Amino acid sequence: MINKEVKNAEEAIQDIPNGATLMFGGFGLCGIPENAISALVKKGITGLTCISNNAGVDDFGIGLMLKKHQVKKMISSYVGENAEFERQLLSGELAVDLIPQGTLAERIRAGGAGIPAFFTPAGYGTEVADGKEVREFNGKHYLLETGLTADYALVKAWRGDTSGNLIFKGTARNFNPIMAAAGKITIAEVEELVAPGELDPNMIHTPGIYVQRIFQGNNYEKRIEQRTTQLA
Amino acid sequence: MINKEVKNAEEAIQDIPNGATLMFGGFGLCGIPENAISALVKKGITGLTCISNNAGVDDFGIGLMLKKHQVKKMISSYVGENAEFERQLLSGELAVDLIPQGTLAERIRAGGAGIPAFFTPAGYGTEVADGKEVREFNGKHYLLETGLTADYALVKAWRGDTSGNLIFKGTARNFNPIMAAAGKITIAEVEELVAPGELDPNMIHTPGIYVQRIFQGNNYEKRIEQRTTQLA
Amino acid sequence: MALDKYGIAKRIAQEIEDGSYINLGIGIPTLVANFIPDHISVVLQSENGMLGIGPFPEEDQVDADLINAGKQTITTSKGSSLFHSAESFAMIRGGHVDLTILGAMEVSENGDIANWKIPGKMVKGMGGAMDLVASADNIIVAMQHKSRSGDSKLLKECSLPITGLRCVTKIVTDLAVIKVLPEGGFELVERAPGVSEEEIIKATAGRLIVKGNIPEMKI
Amino acid sequence: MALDKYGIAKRIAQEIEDGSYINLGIGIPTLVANFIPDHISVVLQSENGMLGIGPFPEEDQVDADLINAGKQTITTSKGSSLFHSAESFAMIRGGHVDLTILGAMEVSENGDIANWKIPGKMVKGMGGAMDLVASADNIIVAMQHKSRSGDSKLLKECSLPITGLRCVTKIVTDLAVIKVLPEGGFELVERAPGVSEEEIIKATAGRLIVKGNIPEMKI
Repeated sequence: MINKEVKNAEEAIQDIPNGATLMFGGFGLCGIPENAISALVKKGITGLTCISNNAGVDDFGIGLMLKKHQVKKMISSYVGENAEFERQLLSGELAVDLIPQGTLAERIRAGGAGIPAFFTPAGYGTEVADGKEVREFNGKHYLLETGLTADYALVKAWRGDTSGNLIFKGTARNFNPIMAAAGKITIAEVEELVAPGELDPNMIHTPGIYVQRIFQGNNYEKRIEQRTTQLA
Repeated sequence: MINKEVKNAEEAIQDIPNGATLMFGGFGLCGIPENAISALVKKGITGLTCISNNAGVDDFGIGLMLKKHQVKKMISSYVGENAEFERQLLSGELAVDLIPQGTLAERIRAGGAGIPAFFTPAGYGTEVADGKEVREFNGKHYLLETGLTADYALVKAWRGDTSGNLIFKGTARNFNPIMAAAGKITIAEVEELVAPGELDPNMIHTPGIYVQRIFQGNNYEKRIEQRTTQLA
Repeated sequence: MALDKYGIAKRIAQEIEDGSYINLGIGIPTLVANFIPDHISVVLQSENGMLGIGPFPEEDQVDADLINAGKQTITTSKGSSLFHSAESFAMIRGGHVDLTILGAMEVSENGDIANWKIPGKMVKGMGGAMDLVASADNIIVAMQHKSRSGDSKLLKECSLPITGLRCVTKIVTDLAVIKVLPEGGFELVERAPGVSEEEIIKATAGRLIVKGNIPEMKI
Repeated sequence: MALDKYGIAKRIAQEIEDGSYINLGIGIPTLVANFIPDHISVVLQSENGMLGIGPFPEEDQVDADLINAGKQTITTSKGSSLFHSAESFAMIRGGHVDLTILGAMEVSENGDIANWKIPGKMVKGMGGAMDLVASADNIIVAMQHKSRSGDSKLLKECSLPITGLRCVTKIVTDLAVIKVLPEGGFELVERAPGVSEEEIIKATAGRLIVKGNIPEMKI
């Protein structure tokens, strides 16, 4: 097996240059690569294009990078919960591409799978369709959408082995596996890193072939946005 | 949870009519729905269009249906290992559509995922491209291929629960999960059927939403085509 | 009397058929889950990657790795499954989800829906709404009949940017249950308890079809 | 002396770089696995849904649910993973596999390959070959230099139906190692032990470029 372990987030991200296109796994704050984000904030690179379903909150997740003006453009499906984001957007400092969530997911999946373009019904008849090819199949209208890749994909898994195999937990899976496949360089951080052979081959969510660097992260905060419990 | 258990293969397939389009999971003889095939042979319906990576061997798998002249057309990527198949093909009794394996897999995945068409590089410049739209993306040529669905998908899993969740074993997974999603009615047979809650939600390969009927099969032969072992 | 949000959710719960897979949007739709009768088996889909949403967790069950599309902490239930976002929308786009219930700002009499953008206001994004409305065959909208400023939200044509065309099949509001006819037009099906036909007619800007005696909802 | 199939496999094994993911076709390519040196870490992909093919099983390890693309029983190895057919070809099509080694009936001097169909003979299908050759950047062909009837298989243009265009980067035959130049043409790189340049020139119908002294293979 091929050993892809690196020491930590700093080492994993050390060659990411200004102006890179990055994908970040996560849905809201669930399943985000916390360690890689911290290291990117510390490194201070700028002019980044970030592909992420959401943009974090003011003081956590990608919000931390926004605060330091590292992000030039966000490609997302929903960007609420973030005042600084709104300020930069309105002032013109930040560009945003809003994409229907399913189209975003499928474009990323296509990018990793070598599919340059596909047809999807989402957004037909809306402003999302502006400038896009429309075609009818079996009486229904579809838009042509293209595959998305990134220079680096930053993903977070629950467990992983040093050959890059990943297992996710709960709904922290979300965009992580498809982004892992769509990154030219994919950097995975895991809560627990084990030796090859310790994970059941039948139960791997992301095969190691998609992962170029892996490390065991630490101090996961796993912040909850809407802590909701049974009424007592 | 929704209970989808049926008694056996006969009950599961009882409404499949002559002329139906069926998908069969499996790669070679690995992971094929043995019980459903037996029941189809017994039922004797004819005029079937069968979508399956391979066509079985003379006396096992889909070969059994070919012998009884139940199949009108095969849609496959490779159909060797079958003399009766060859005879029917040459005599004009049987029609065959040969599709590159990755295109077949992706067309099935697209069918289940509501993607009516996508571009793929496989087959560009070959006779597979005849009559298909060709388009260039980033200097490379691609063919437009359409999604595939079936009236019924017949799949085989290792374990399943009565709400339709499936877990496959080894390389017996192959086309089964994508066909499960592409069948209008999906019939799953499993080696072990358990109650909902007994399978780890994090380790499900096919979510129950794709499966309409499920039963525990019996007498699995699991024939091996190329038994290969270490030299003693 | 006009229904409150719980009343709307209760009435929608009556639309739910045994054995169906359902995607519930944020807001009133999420409340619907509380009113599904025990004898009915349904599975709730969460577009961030889960089938079989269980009840909210007890305090000691809270797991940051298990949330719904509204980012609330949830639990699994027996028979749940987890998957990634592309699989989740493959499920939605492929027509495997039987029923979608979501909120709206406006619905037009031919079933167009607008629920993601108000010109001049900060746009937060459409999330999964455009995929849901472009994919589902059966879409029920849960909303107030009129906006806070008193304007009808059931219009001849949507004035706000569209989320999807010709997709809404039924609307349940604080005042009424309304079917969107395939050929266009709002058909009044039920009145909220104590709400008159006249009141509903007055609150509906699009073409409202009222045939015979309109019964009151039973909730 | 011309190489046997083991010799061809052995020579191809020298092309393999540490840390690469490799898809081996059926026949001679499968044999390559036996000659990869121990100090090199590679992962073998099987297009029916597996990464990390292990050795063939012992008699008591044989598992009908674990086969390779040639339908032979295999084993997993440490770090293996299993997946479905669409994922397997997503991996191939997406360019994640570093090296593909496969057999051929003909290769043309611009890198076209024909290996799936002979007119007049029963066509068994292309399997995964068209996906592999359309997707991989680095394709090595393992084949005999001449057909059984003595015709060259390295041609100006393929005479058989094409599997893929301009895709082969290198050819290892029983007689020689040959690079396919990006601008077209076969460049002779190495001779099989004891095989003369003349013999290779005679056996090659396409344009063969011979520059300087051509060394013998070291195997």
